[in-house]
Amino acid sequence: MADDEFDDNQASVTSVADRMAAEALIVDVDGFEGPLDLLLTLSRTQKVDLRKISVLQLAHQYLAFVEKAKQLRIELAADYLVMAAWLAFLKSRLLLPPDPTEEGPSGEELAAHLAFQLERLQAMREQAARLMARDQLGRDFFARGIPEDVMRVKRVTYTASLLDLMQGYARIRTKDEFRPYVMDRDAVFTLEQALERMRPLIGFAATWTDISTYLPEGFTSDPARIRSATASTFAASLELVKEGKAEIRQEDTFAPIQLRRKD
Amino acid sequence: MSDETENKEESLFDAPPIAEQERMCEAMLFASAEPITVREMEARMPHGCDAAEALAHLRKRYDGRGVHVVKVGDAWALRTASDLGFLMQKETVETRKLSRAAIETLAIIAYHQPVTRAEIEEIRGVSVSRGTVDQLLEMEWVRFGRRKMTPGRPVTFVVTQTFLDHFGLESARDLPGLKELRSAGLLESRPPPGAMPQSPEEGEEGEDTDQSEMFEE
Amino acid sequence: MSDETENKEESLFDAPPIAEQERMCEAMLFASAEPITVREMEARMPHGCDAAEALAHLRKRYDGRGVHVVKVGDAWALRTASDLGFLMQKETVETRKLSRAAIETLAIIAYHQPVTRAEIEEIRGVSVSRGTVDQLLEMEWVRFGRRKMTPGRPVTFVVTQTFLDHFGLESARDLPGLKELRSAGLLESRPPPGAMPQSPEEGEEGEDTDQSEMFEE
Repeated sequence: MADDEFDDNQASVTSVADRMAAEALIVDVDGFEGPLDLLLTLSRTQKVDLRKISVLQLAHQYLAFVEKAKQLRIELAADYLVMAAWLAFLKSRLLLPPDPTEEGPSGEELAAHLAFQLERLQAMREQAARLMARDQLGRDFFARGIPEDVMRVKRVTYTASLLDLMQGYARIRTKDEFRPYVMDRDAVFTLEQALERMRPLIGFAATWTDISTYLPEGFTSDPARIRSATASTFAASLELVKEGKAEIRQEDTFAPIQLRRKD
Repeated sequence: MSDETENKEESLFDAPPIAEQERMCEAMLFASAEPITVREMEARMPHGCDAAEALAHLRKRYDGRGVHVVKVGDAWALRTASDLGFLMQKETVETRKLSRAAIETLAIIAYHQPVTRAEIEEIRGVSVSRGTVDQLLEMEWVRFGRRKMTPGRPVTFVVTQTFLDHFGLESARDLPGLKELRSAGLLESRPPPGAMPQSPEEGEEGEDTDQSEMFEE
Repeated sequence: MSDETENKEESLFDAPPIAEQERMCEAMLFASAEPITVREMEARMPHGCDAAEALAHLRKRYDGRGVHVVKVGDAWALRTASDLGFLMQKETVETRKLSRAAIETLAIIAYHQPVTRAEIEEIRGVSVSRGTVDQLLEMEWVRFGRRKMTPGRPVTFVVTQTFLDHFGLESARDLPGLKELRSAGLLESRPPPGAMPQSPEEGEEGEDTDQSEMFEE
C-alpha cells in the first residue's frame, strides 16, 4: 500500500517501486515549494478526495518524511521543521481524548483547517493550470500586426510610470534618512574643522590639558553647539593619537579627558 | 445621411448614422493593437455618437469571421479567432516563461483579488519571493489595488486589463470555475482556528471592497 | 507541388470551403506585421487553398467598410479607410518621459498631499521651479487643494483623478509605503537600523485627511 511507504517501520516498504517513489520524494526536497506543497504531494498517496483525507495519516507521513531526510542528512529549511513540530502537536491532540479543561481549538478543528488549506492550494493550482491552458494572446489569437499610430506629432505629452514615481519618492526619502538635518549645519562643528583647528595647537600642549579647552570660539555656550564641537574635538583627538602626534587619557569614568603632545 | 437629421432639429451637427458609426469603431479598433475604451472612442468620434451601440452591431457583424470583436474589461479590441492560431506561427511571440511560483501567485491574485501579499503566502504556505511579484507587475498582469482596511493597511494586488486581454477574458468574473470555487468556500479567507479574527478597522466602513464586491460591479 | 494536380480528387483532406479560406486570409492580413503575398498566405494555409480567390471575396466584403483590403506592391494588407483618418488623430501624440524634478515633485505631492510648495522644497532639499509645478498642473495630474491654516495661508497641492487613472490607482493611499517599497526591492539602499521614518507634520486638525499619516509605519 502506498500509504505505508513512510511508515516508521521500514520493513513495510515492500516493492522497489514504492521505495523509489519514497526516495524520489526525499531527493526532490528542493523541488517543493514549502511544507504545504509537500503535504499536498504526500496526500496524493492516500488516493482519496481531499475532503476525505486522513489528516492523522498525513501528519504521520510528513513526520516520517522529515525523519528520513534527517537520516539522509538532508538539511531541511526551518519552515519544514516548524510544520513538523506543529503536526506532531496536532497528532497528539488527535490521538489523545480531548481534555475538557484545555483551552483553544480542538484537534478536529485544527485538522479541518489543514484539510481546507490543502484543498484550497490544490484548487488554486488547478485553476492556475486551467488559466495557462487558455488561448493566449500572441500564441493562439493575435492583435493587430500593423497598428496605425501614425504620422504627424500634434502634441507633446509627458508621461511617467508608477515605478518612476515610487523610485523617485524612494530616492528622496532614503536620502532623507541618511542625512537627517541639513538645515542645522550652522550648529555643527565638523571633524574636519576640529582637526584643522587642533593640528597647529597640539604642538604647544606639553602638559595634560582638558580637551574641552580646545572647543572653538562660539561653540561654548549653546548646548547643541557644545555637543557637536565636543564630539568632533574628541574624534579629532583620537585621530591625532592614531597618527602618533598626541596622547590621551581619562582618570576615571566621566572624568575630564586630557590630551598632550607626544614627543 | 439626411433622412436621420429631420427629427433632431436642435442639434446643429447631428451624429452620423449608426452604420457610419460602426465603420468608425471598426477603423479605430483595426488601427490599434491595444483595447480601446468606449469613452476614448466617443472622444474621437463626432459629437453625439453612441460607440457602445455601434460596437454591438460591429460585434455581430464579425461573428464567425477570422477576426472577432472582443470585450476586455471596459474596453474593446479586435483579435483573431483562436482556431486560426496555426496560421500565425510567424507572429507568435515567445512569452517569458513564468515560474511555477509566478503562475500560482497569478492565479491566486486573479481568483482572490484584491489580495495582500500575506494572504498569498497563507494560501501557498511559503513566502512570496520579491522577484515573483515584480515579474507580474512588470508584465503588467497585476497592479496595486486599494489598501485593505485591516491593521497595517497592507497594499493589495489585483489583475489588470492586460491580463484579461492576454487570456481572452471579458472580465475577472469570467475566470473559469469561479462560481464553483466560491460555492465550495475555497475563496474565503478563513483564519486558522484559535487565531484572533482580523477585524477591519473601525470608522472606515463602506470603503472596504471585498472580493465579491469586486466581481460584481 | 506536382502531386497536387494529379490526384486532386484522391486527396484525403480537401481544401476547406472558400468561406473558411476567406476567414483565414482575414486573420493573416490582420495579424501580420507586414503586407503578405498570395504565395506566402498559401504556404501557411492548408493544402489546396486558393488565397487569390479568397482575397477577392474578402475584398468585396470589406467594400465600403471602415477598413479596406489593399494591394501593396505584390502583397496584400488591411488599411483603415482614408476618409476616417481623422479618427487616428489621438494617436498622433508624442510622449516624453517626465523630468526627474517633476517626478520627484509629483511623488511628494502624491505621498504627502495636501502639501505646500515650501513643504515640497523642504522634503526635496532644493527649490521647486515654477515650471515644474506648472507642468504638473497643466497635465492635470495635480491641482490646488485647500489652503493651509498656517501663517500666510499657503496654497496646497493634491493629485487628481487623472493622475490616479494614469497610474492605475484607486486612491493615493494605495501607493506602497517606504517599507513596502523596500521589500519590493525598489529601494537600493537600506537605512541604518533604527532609523525612524519621518513623522508627519502637525498643525492641521479636524476633518482634513492628512495624507502623510497613511504612510506611517
